[in-house]
Order: sequence, then structure tokens, then C-alpha cells
Amino acid sequence: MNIETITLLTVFVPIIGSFTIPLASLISKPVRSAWAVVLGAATALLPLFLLPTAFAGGETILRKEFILGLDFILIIDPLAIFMSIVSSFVGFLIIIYSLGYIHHEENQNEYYLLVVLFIGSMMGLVYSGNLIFIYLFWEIIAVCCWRLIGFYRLKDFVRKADKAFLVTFFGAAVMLLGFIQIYGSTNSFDLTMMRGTVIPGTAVLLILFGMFSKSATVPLHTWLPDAGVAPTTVTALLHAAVLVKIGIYAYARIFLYTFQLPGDWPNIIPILAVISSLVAAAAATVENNFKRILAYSTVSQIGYIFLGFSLANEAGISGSLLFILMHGLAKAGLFLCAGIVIHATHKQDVREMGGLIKTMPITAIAFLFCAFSVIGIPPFGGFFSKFLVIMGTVQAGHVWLAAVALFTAVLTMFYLFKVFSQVFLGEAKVAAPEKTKSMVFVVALLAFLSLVAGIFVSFPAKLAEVATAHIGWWLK
Amino acid sequence: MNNTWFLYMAFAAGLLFVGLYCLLTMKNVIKLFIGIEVISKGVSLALLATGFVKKNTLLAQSLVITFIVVEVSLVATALAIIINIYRHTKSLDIRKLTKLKG
Amino acid sequence: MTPQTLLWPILLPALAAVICFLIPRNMKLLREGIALLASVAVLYLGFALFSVKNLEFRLPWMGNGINFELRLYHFSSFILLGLSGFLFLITLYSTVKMKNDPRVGEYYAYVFLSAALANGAVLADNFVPLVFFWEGLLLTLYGLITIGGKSSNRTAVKAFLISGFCDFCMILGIAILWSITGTLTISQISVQPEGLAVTAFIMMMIGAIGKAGAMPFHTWIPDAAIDAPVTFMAFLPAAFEKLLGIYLLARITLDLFKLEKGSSLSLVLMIIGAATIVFAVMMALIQKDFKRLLSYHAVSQVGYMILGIGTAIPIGIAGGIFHMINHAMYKCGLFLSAGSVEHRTGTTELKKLGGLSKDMPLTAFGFSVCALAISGVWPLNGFVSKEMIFHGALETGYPVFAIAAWVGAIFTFASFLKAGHSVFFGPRTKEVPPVKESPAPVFIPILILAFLCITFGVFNKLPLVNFIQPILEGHVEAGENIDFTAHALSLFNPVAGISILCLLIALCLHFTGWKRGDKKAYLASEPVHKFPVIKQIYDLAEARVFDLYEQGIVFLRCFSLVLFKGIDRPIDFFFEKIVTKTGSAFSGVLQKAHTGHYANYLAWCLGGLLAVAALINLLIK
Amino acid sequence: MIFLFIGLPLVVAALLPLIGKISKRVLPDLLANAVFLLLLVLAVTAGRQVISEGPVLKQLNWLGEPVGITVAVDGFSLFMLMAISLLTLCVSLYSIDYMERYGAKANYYALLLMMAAGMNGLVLVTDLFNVYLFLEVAAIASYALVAYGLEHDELEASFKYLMLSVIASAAILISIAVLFGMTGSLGFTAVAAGLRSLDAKFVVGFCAALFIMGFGLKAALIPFHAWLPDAHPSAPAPISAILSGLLIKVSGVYALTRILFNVFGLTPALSQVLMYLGAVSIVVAAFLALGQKDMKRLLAYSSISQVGYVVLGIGIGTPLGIAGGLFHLFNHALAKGLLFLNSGSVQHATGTRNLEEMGGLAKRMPVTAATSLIGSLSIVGVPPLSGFWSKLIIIMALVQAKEWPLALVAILASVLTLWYYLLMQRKAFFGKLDEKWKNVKEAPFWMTASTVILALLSIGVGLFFSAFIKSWIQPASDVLARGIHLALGSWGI
Amino acid sequence: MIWQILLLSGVVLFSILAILSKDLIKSAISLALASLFLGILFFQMNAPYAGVFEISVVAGLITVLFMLTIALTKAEGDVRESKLARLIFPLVFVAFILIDVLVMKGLLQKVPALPETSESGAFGDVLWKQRTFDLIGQLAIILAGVFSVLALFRKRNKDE
Repeated sequence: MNIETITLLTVFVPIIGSFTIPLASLISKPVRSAWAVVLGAATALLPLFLLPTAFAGGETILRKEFILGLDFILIIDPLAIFMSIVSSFVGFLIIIYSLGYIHHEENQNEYYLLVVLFIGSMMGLVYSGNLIFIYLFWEIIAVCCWRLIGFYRLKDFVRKADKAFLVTFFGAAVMLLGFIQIYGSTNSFDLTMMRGTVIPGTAVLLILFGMFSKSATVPLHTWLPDAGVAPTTVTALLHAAVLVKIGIYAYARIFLYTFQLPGDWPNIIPILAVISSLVAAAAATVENNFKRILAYSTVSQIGYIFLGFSLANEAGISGSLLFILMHGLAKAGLFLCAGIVIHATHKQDVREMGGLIKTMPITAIAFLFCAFSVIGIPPFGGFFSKFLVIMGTVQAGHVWLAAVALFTAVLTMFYLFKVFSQVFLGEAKVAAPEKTKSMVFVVALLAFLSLVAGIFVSFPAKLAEVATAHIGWWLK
Repeated sequence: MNNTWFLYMAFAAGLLFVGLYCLLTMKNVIKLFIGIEVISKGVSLALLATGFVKKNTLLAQSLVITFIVVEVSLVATALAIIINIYRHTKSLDIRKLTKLKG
Repeated sequence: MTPQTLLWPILLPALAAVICFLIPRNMKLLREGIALLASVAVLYLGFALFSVKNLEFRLPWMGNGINFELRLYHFSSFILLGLSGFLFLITLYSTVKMKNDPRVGEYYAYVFLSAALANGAVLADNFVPLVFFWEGLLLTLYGLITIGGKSSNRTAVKAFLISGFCDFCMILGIAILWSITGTLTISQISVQPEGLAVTAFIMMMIGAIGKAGAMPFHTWIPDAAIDAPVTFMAFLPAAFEKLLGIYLLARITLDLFKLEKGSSLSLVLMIIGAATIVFAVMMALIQKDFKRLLSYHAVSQVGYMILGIGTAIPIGIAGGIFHMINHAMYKCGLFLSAGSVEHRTGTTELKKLGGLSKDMPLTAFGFSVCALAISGVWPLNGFVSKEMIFHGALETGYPVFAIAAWVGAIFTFASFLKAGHSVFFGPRTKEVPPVKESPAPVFIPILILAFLCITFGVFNKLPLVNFIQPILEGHVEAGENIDFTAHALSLFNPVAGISILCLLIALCLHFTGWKRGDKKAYLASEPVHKFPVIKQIYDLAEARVFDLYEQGIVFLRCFSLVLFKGIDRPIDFFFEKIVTKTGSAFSGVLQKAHTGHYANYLAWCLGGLLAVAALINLLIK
Repeated sequence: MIFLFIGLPLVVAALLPLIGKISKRVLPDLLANAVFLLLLVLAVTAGRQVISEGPVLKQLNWLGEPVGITVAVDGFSLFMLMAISLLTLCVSLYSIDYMERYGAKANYYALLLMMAAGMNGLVLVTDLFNVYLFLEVAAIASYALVAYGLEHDELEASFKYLMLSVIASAAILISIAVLFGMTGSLGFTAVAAGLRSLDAKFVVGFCAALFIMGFGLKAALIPFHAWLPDAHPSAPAPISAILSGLLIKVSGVYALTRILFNVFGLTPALSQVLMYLGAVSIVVAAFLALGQKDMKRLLAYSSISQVGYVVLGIGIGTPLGIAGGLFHLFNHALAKGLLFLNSGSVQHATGTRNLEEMGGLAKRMPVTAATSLIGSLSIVGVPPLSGFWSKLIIIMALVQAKEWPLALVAILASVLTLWYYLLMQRKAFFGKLDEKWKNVKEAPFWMTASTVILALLSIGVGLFFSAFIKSWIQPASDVLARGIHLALGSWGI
Repeated sequence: MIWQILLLSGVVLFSILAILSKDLIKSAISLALASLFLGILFFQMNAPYAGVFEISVVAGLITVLFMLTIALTKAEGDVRESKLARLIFPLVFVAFILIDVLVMKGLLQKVPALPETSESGAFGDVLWKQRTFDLIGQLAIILAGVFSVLALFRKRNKDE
């Protein structure tokens, strides 16, 4: 198989495959679940074959011409490969975890369909080299999310799903206007053709709006905590691995890889990112709902990633790339731990939990590991990414922003420990053992990977370095 | 020539006005429909007068005839609806026909 | 020796940590054996590397100038040796003390992991590995404190947060330094502390002194003294963290930045040092718990080191570094002897203890030596290093710092008189039944440390010439005297005189207090405690008003609440309420217009016609 | 062959009442569906060949002599014919099951066929007065069909619809009279030629205003829209689908565009007015839809809003804008037809149209729920469904034309659109199943089948938008582009 | 000219009567009379066929339909019309006529026109050769009307 075939398969196997899941369920439910796992595994495996290409640092472009410049273009470069490996892998783990988690729920067909479609669309988005196709996959993902958030069908849940969909759609629509403005001045949607173009400030504003809404950055973030009503698997998928990274990825693809930012934008975006990070961390400190805390924490960490990319220097970019990986692993781990806890205790409020380390030690340790990674404690992976981002910030001359970002890190430390103490330590208020093996396994694996990714950081760091060199081609 | 046209058109406009006035102020549905008929007269007058003035009477005439046929069809349908409405509401008041709103 | 050897001090303890963690719970002997073996091996490595002195190991790591660089030279080899020595002693001690702890496997794992990380931090010649190892210690810090039991988590979190804060400051400092110099390799950096570099210096300094436990980053240490196992106290706060913190501080002031004598930065350091000395020792004086008293001293003594290094005068710096190693020894010894007492009696409250010198003579001896050393009694090592610091402080031209140091010396001795008097001497108490001397693995480390205290004091040339002087070589201007052994033990100079006077004052204070307090030694500090004004300050301090951590937590909570209520909720309110309400308001008004009246609709149409006609008329040119 | 589009439905409609005497259900079903299927096949296959060499003008011969029946087929008309045949086919398939409970199927199909004949005729004629005539054919059939249920609501809606439509017709006729007076003829080409040789800016403006009012009322542009939210919900579901999906577009948008572009030639002033009307319709109707509790009324307001998009797109007057508008017209026909059919299925199953009373029907009616989701998202403009591409092209055209505020309006209104469609989805399908509807069943076969066809088409057109635009939209918009003196095919890359 | 003005005035007057009279029967009859005048006017304008149609169909058939409807809805179908509308009608009408007379002339003068081409031939030829489509349209319209009426007066059998 050549590179193009692999990439096309990566994108279309899950997308088309997802629609066969309901068909598979006609045979039997286990077959359906197994088929979903197979699809997830295929999606996770396929991009791994692209790794050699990624390390080589080249890019391959695949193009199918359509009218009006709406060509279907795939860019296969280190950035895309990096992102696709991270997303598909976490997605795959989440499918495995789902086997246990939604075992007793209704609408499983829809669930698996949407999850696999979600992952597939993510692959599509990651490789897309045309603004409109980025938007296209972006919206497919939004639809999947909307259904998944409202998965339990309760009235309020569905309302929150609608809120999430509306806010992200609003942002995306505004972003589309930005894309079209670019089209208006360049007559092209093709990212590969427009590299190095300086785009107008309004377009930047419009596009940023979309990215912020999708990546849940202040002030368009409140849908994300509300989206916590979804099944935990979904929130993990949404918050940790895939969804919120879309906006960031698009930032890298659009503003780093392709266009140049005009005027003061390179100085404004870091400030926005840091404010977002700080406000969300503060909110996480105040919140008491387990999943909402983690969701706010996600918003906060996303701020870091934005910060890194917006600095437009090597340390920042490769820091953010690593951050995507590390945060994906660790935050997915945290959410899935929360999932195990909530699944077992049927409670969401951390004040009502306690002492669970006795009955679910693996979950507790995994939670702690992932928390360390999110905080940025070596040797966990999160340390390197956060460190690089801070380095980049200072290098770009924003010492104050770096200080605020570090203050945010202190807040992160504070609330994560608060949660850990409240949930796992202290008096046991509810006894709830770890039940499902597949869930615990996934959580432990994620925690372990967070650690391994830190200890053997040089491998992902190399990839991030290649990717940075590739997208930051304008950095001498 | 223009004077003739002016004459006819002015009267056609007058008819249209009368019809519209009826539609705007009257309450009885049949009366309303009579208003519509008045408007139709204005329209057919305008059509024919234009043809007449432009020495195109034959064509205009055929248009007017077709228009009259349309009118008949329309009247038949409308009156059928009115009768049905009357059967339902036992009233011909247009103000009672405000169930659909918002 | 190949450069790869430098990986051994890191990998070996790490491996030992993993093995200790994995050994099943009931195979105690095996675990202890392996632990001892490993610590001996590390100690051997320490000696071996100390004899090598110069070795570099470089490996590309993450790009961007971030390489895995280790460098062994005289300073780091000296610290490395110290670290491995303490590791061995603590391990030996732990074989008895931690025998019955349910989480002993974890304990050894954390200890060896700490050793690995500390070794790494000392050897690192690149900021990234440095921070990696340095901040990694937070993990073991957290883990070790939680071993202490139920209530320890709060303290563990506190320790974690404070240290984490300091480490983040250091990261910021490093980042600034990087942006100034463009390199991360420590040995290549040397900048003048001007402009942004001042910020970098202060940030890195916070990292270093935070690790060492200076004020105001010390408050977790007294708490940990209560909650955490005593071996932990001897291991991390007393020995490892002091060594690391002061090592880094010395590196910062000597290598990375050219700290000028009398510069404002030097002044800052000295103020921090002096404040730490005085306030911590005042707190130590009134403590009623043996371990807690020791822990405050652990803080107070850091002040001396910082003061010494902050003088930016060779003798002061040398004194600071010497004090660091001395302090590690006697404070470790003190904690271990406290542990020994606790091991046998089950308590460390001064009130309950008394007259143990008969039952536990070896422990009492060890304690006494260490206590005298810490108090700076001639001819023990504490005396030597403190004298050097006094000299240094005086030479800066700010005698106030020397005075502060002397005040510290007074109360140090007074509090140790109180502690020793109430625990080992004086009458027996009823609470504690007769006890035996602790087993050999417990008292041997104490005795070794006591012995070292004496050795380093009497034969102070040995450490000063072999360890300290090489560090300063190349950092002082040519021709300046770096032979500090000259008046090391000399009693006949004004400085030494004042020091001895201080000790006498302390003795007087103790006896006055002892007499006043019904001849109960643990009440000996009460006169000072009850002194007007000072009493109020003490009360406030006991209520943790001066604990920046507590205030910081309150601040964090309030700050978060303000941001949450001030930014997050209003945004949500906007989406949830304002947008929806506006939407339905618009919708409602428009719906109201659709009354269902035919005339109404017709009027719209006609109006629309007129509007369209007018608009077209207007737009036609 | 082209005459079949008018003749066949007319003849079959005339015969149906007689056939209805023989067979009440089966034959009318069969016959009507066969007619629509045949027309669809004709439009898609043969029709393409007919115009392969450009527009065709055909005059009918009677006994070897040409008579005054002339039809013209060009890309635009053929596109409309295809759309009409497609949707009427789906609707008549749907009616097989749905109209059972209304009775008098033969009569129903006759009216449906008349409406189709009227629309086909309207699309094919070459003469202003014939436009009016066929408009009325379709309209009269639609009055009866709206009132087909014969309940109070239906009658009231139908009556208002009729009374307002008549005003529209009057406006159209007066405008025709003026044009007739100026040029002495009624044929599109003749009138266009005549106008070009005269300096008649203001009169053309006046006539255009009358046409805009007249056809705008048919197309339900705000402020001429008031009849639509009454009439469309009241009609039986398949008829609502046709009215919203086709009639307002054929008798409103098509006629207006045909005349403004190919007779008058679009001037900047007209273009502006159309854009403003479109934009106002989009926004106002979207807000109105937001407050609706009645599922079909919501859909009806949404139709107004979407027709606003179509008019906005066409009104830009650039080839790209026209293409976008026409594409949206088609997509909206598919999706709105689909949604009205869905609402019919829901009403069929639960007996209510009130959204507040529904809830969680997806559980019991999965196909209906899924297809309605696709329809909603397509209208909202969520990729990759067809509605997205058309909205995208419209907005691209707006941006290219430097109409920034309108582009913003178009974008933001699609958020509003999403909002009310989410409300509809949430209240009707997505959510916990209401106890009341425990025993609800999925709609019968033909109803489900036709919705599935429409949903698949929405997806298919979205996926193969490029091919579809090239083969159907581009010829159609070229026809209109000629009306604004732009070179053929200049809009595409 | 005078004749024409008189006829036109008659049409308008009877139209006004039709909308203002209180009794629906009178309204219908006034409408028929207006149609009659219009038909005569059509004769005057050389459009005899249109005149015949106007008189027979509009004045005749439609009036009959109106009468029928009025009869069918007689029972209590009286609707109080607003008096105000009736009272101010003359005022408004006069105002409109004034504007009409003033504006219409200006408007019509702005209408340019192509030179007239005098047409020749019989009416039948015109209808057959040029407006054949209208015939089909008429057919369709009548069919549509018939079907509509059938649909509206069908027996509603709910069980079906």
C-alpha cells in the first residue's frame, strides 16, 4: 500500500464503516460491538503505517478536483499524521472502554455509529487540505457530538446538547464566513496553494471565533462543562482526545502552516489563550461536579495549547503538539476514571464521594497519574509539553503571560488535588468496587502511557520536532 | 391617444381602489369577494383598454376572455370555500376567521 | 570511566525503586536486603565518581537545544557523595523503623526514586533534565508524606503545592534565562544580573530556596514533622532537599549569575536568610513536640546557608556550603534520634518524655553531639561553618545580618537545651515506661553522623580543602584568599567571642525558664513565649496567620470565585438567558403581529408593494 | 415530447374522476404515480438530450399547420421540470398511504395532477400571459387541496390564501397590461426586445415592483408572506410538501426570476431590492419559526426563510449567486418536502402536530426521525448534506459581490435556523419517549419509502454536489446569467 | 367619448354601490349591473367577444353563483359592517380620484411605447393562431375549478 491508499483508508474506513454498524447489529449485538472495535482498531492502526513518512518530514498531497475550488485535498504531512495517530488511538481506547460502560444502555447502535463516524470525521479533518472540507468534517463532528451529548435523552440533557451544537455551529458558521473572505481575496480554498499569504484581520477574527467555539475557549466555552451530561466515554472523546483539539489543530493548520497573521494578532491571541486558561482553571476550582471540574480543566489546558501555537516559535509549537498528545492521554484517563467512579457510585458531586481508594485502588492511582500529567509533573508526559509552552512564551517575550500561565498551573494543581482528596481519600461514604475489567484496563493503560510518554519523551518529541519544522517552515 | 388611455386607466385605478377599500374594511366574506370581483373588473378594463389604445384589440380581447374564464373558476372555488366555511362557523364574518395566527 | 557511568547513579536507584515496589509484601527480608545492597552500591558509586571528578555525558533529547546532558565536576561529585551517604544511612535506619509499615514497599520505592531524581538533578547540566529531576521530587515528596497515615494527605498536598509553586517559579526563571542566553546548557551560561535577568535570578532563587525550605516556603515542614514518618523528615527536608536547594542556590549565584558583593540581589538573599533564621528559630523555641521543634530548626538553619551564600563573599559562600553539609549531617542525626526515641517510646511530645539518657545512652549521645553541633559549640562542625558565615556577614558591611545570625544562635541553643533537657535528661515521666536502647541499625546511623559532626569540626581542613575550596576556585578574583581554614577553630577573635557569649546567654535563658516553669524543662521557653507583644505574635503564628500557604489557599479560592462569578457565569448567563430571551422576545413580537386578520395581511402586501416601488424608484439611477 | 409535461397530467387528470368510478384506490394510485415517474424519467433522460445543443423552442402543429402553442426548454426550465417531477413523484408515492383517510383519492390525484400540469406549464411557457394562466391553474388546484381536509382550519387558511393570491394575480396582470401597452406583444423575447429598444427605466421599475409583489406573494417573501404559515400547515402533508417544496418556488421564484432576468434584464436596482427582500425574509421568518409550537407551522415559516435564501442568492445577480440560489431552491425542495412528509407521518401516527405534546418519537419511529434529522440538517446547512453547498455558494457569491452585511445575515440566520430545527428535533424526536406514545408505530411502507428516497437524495446530492452542479445547475444559471449580459459559464472554475 | 365616460362612471358607481350596500343581494345585483356596463363598454371598444363574455359569464353566471351562495348562507349570515368605513368612503374616494387624475397622467406619459402595428385578421384567427395556449389554459382552469368544487363538496366519509 502506498501512502495515499493508507490515508484514504484511514479516512474512509471509519466513515463508511460507521454506517455498517447498525447493519452488523442485525446479526447480533456482540458482533456489532466487535465490529465497532475492529473499525476503531483499523483506524488506530492505519496511520501508524504513515509514521516513517512522518519522520522523513515530507508531505504528500492528494487531490480530487471539484468545481469552484471546492477540491477534495488531503495533505499528508507530519502534523496530520501526528494528530491522526493521537486521536485515533485514544478513540480506539474509548471504544474498548465503551464495551463496559454503555453495556446496559439503549440506542447502542446509534452510539457506536456516531463514535466511529466521529473518529472517521476527525481523520478526515486532520488530513483535509481544503478550508471547506475542514469545515465539512468539522460539522459532521458537531452533529455526532450533539447526538452523543444527548445520548441519555433526558430533557435537560438534550437541551444542553442543543446548546453545545448551537454554540459550536455558531462559531463554525462565523468561521466559514472567514474562510469565504479568504476565498474572496485569494479565489482559493486550497491551503497548499496559499501558503505564506497574509490574510485580512477580519478573517482572522472570524476564523478564530470558530476555533474558540470548538475548542471551548473563553468566552465560548460554557457549552463544554454543560456537555458533561453525555456518557463519560463521550465526554472523554469530546474533551480529551478529539473534539476540543479540532480548533487547535485548525489553528495550526490554518494560521501556522498556511497563512500569516497580520498586525497585532500574534500578540493578542496569546493573551486570549492565557485568559481562557486562567478563567477556566478558576471555574474548575469552584465547581463541585466531577465531570464539570474536568471539563473546565480541559478548557484551561486548551488555553495552554493555544498559547503554544500562537507564539509561533519552535518551542511553543512543538510544546503544543506534545501537549495535544499528553493532554489527550491524561485527560481521557481522568474522564474515564471519573466514568468508573460515577458508574459505580451513581453520583456526580465530589462532595458526596470519598475514600474510594480502598475499593478502587487502580482507578485512584490511575487518576493520580493522569492528574500529575495534567499538572505537569515529571516524569509524566504533561511536564514536557507544559514546560516547552512556557519556554516558548518567554522566548516570544511574554514573560507576564508565562507567569500567569504558571499561576494557572498552580491552580490546576490545587483543584486536581482537591478532587483527588475528596473522591479517593478521606472517609468512605459509598462503597463501590471496580467492576468492569475493560474499563479499568483502559484507564490503567492511559495512566501508564502518560508515564511512558514522559519517560520516553524523545520519540514523540522527535515527531513533534519534525512536524514543527514542517508547519513552521517560515521559521528560518 | 394618450388621453384615452389615461381615461381608461384612471377609471381602472378607481375600480381597483374601490375593490381594495372593500377588502380592507368590509367584514362579510361574500362582500369581500365582491370586492375581488370589482378588482377583476378593473384589471380586465385595464387589459382591454391597453389593447384598444394600442390598436391591438383582438389580442387584448382574447386575453380578457381567458381572464373571465379564470375568474369564473376562481369564483366557483371561492364560493365553494365560503359555503364550507359557513357550514363550519355558521357565520360569514371574516373576523371569526382568525383561528390561525402567530 | 565512560561517560555512560554517569547514568548509573540515576538508573541504579530507580531500578532499586522498581524492584522494591514489586517485591510482594511479605518478603520483608528480601526487600530490606535489596534496599541495603542498593544503597551500598550507590554509596560506592558516589565514592567512585567523587574520585573521578570530571565526566560529561550528552545525548540529544527533544530538540530545541534540549539535550540530556549530565556533567560531573567537583561540586556535583561532592553533593552526589553526600546524597549517597545519606541514602545509605536512611536505608539502614529504615530497615528497623519502617519494618512494620503497611506501605513499606512503596516507601522504599519512593526513597530510591528520590535518590535517583536527586542524583539526576545534581548531575544535570541542562535545565530541562534539571527541572525534570527536580520537579520529579514532588512525586516522592507527596508519596512519602502520605505514607504517614490518615491525616497526612493534607500536609502532603500542602508540601506539593508549595514546592510545586516554587518549581514553577524556577521554570519561569529558566525560561527567561533561556530567552536571554539562547542555551539551556547550564555550564555555558553566565550572565550579569541586569534587567530581565534579575527576574530570572529571583525566580530561580525562589525555586532553590523553596526546595531548601526557607521562609516563606517552609510551612509544610513543621506539619510534615507531625504527619509524615520521621525517616522522611530525616531524609528529604533535613538532608536531600537542603543539599539540592543550596547546591542550586550556589550554582545560581556562582555560575549562572555573577552575584556582586553588596548588590541588591545579594541583599535580598541576605534578608531572606536573616528573616528565616530569626523567625524560624523563634517558632522552634516554643514547640512542645520534639519532631516539630527539629523541623523548625531545619528551616532556621537554611537561613544561615542562604545568608552565607547571599553575602557573595568567598568566606560567606564557603560557610554557607559548609553549613549545608554540616546541617544535613546533624539535622539528619537529630531526626534519626528523635525517630529512635519515638521508636521505643511511641511519642515525641516533650511533655511526656524525660530522662531517657539512661535507657538509651547511645541515642542520647548522638543527639547531644548533633545538638551541640547545630548550636555551634566549639569544636564541632557547626561552630566552624557558623563562624565563617558570621565573618562573611560582617564583611558585607551590614552588621545587622550578623546580629540576626547571632540572635538565631542564641535561641537555637536555648531550644536545644530545652529539648535535650526534657527528653534525655531530667526526671523520668510516668507516661513512658522503661525502654531499651534501639537496635543497631537505628543507632549506628546516628553515631556515624555524630562522629562525622565531630570529625568535620575538629578536622575541618579536610572538608574545607577537599570539598569547599574547589567549588570556589575560579569564582573569586585572582589573589583573593580562599583558604578558610585559618581561623576555623580559633576562639580568640571578636566574632568567636560574641558567638560564645551568645551560647552563654542561651544557657542563662534556659535556666531562668526552667526555674520559672516549675523545673519542667519543656516549659523552659515559656518566659520568651509569654513576653508581651511577642506573645501576641506567637498566637497569630500558631493560628497560621503568617502561613503564606493558608493565606494563599484562601486567596486562590477567592480569586477563583471572583473569576467564576465575574467571568464564567456571566458568559454562561449570556448564552443561557440573554440569547434565548432575546430570541423569544423577537419571536413573540413578530408573532403578535400575525393576528390572523385578513385586512391586516392585505395591508402588509400593499405596504410592501409601495415600499418596493419606492425603493426601486430610489435605486434606479 | 415536451408537450407531454403539460398534456399528460392534464389528460390523466381529466380521466381520473371517471376511472375513480371503476376503482376507488388502486388505479388512481397507479396511474398518478406512473405519470409522475414517466415525467421524471423524461426530464432526466430525454430532456437532457433535447437541450444538449442549447435552448429549444417548439411550436405545436395541428393538422400540419402551426398553432399558437409554443413551449421553450432551456437549462433553467429543464432543471425546474426535473425538480417538479422528482418531488411530485415522491409526494404521490407518499399519498398512496397517507391519503387513505381523506377519501376521494381520484379527485385528489386529479387536483395533484392539475397542479403539476400548472407548474410544468408555467415552467415551459414563453409568454407573459401564459405565465399568469398556468399560475392560476396551479393556484386553483392548490386552493382546493389546502382545503382538502374541509375542517375549519383548512378552510380558513384556504380562503385567506385565495383572497391574497387574487391580489397578487391582479398586480401581475396590471403589470402585464402595462408591458403589453408598451411593446404590443406578450412573448418573452418580443417584450425583452421591445423594452431594450425603449428607454423605459422607470416604467420597468414600476412593473418590476408589481411583479415582485405579485410573484413575491406567491413565493411568500416577507411582507407578502402572511398566507403561507396558515395554508401550508393546514394542507394534507403531501400537499404541504408540494406547496412548500415546489409551488412557492415555481409560481413565485421561477416566474419572478424568469421575468426579471430574461425579460427585464436584472438591473442593479432590482438586484438590490431582491437581496433586501431575501434578507428580510430570512431573518424575520427565522425568528417567527423560533416561536412555533405547531410542527408544520414551524416548517412553513422555515420555508419563508429558505425562500429568502433563494431570492437572496438569485438577487445577487452574479452567475455564482444565481447558481447558489437555484441549487438552494432544489435542495430546499427536497429537504422541506421531506420534512413536511415527516410531519405527516408523525401526525398520522400520533394525531397531533403540537410539538409540546410529542417527545422521544425517535424510539418508535426511527426511520421518520432519521430522515427528518437529515432534512433538518440539510436545510440548516450542515455539511455534507446538500443544503450546505448551496448556502455556501450563496455566501461565497455575497462575499464576492462585497455584500458583507448580507453575508453576515445569511450566516447568522443559519444559526437561527439550526436553533429552531433543534427545538423541533428535541421536542418531537430527540428525548425521552412520552408514555402517551408507547404504542405508536412507524409510518406505513410507502410513506416511509418516499421519505427515505428524499433523504437519500439530500445526502447524495450533497456528496456529489460537484457533478450535480455541473450537469443541472450550471446550464440553468447560464440561462439567467445571459439575462444579465454575462458570458456563458464565467462563474465556474 | 362622452358615452365612454358615462359607461365608465356607471361601472364605477355600481361597483361602489356593490360594496357599500348593506344587503348582499343588492350588492350582487349592483355587481351584475357594473358588469353589464363594462360589457357594453367592451362593445364600444371593438371587442364584441369580450363584451359578450363579460355580460353572459360575469354578469350572468357569476351573479347566479353569488346569489346561490347568498341563498345557501342566508340563515343568520348578517355581518355588521363597520359604519365608519362606509361613512368615510366618499371622502377617501374623492381624495383618491384627485390623486389618481393628477398622478396617472404623469405616469402614463412616462410610458414610452413602440409604434403601433395595425393588426388585421379575424378574432378567431388570433385566438387560434396566436393564443392557442390560452385555450388549453382555459381548459385546464375549468378542469381545475371543477375538480376543486368537486373536492370541496365531496362527501367526507371519515371511515374511508
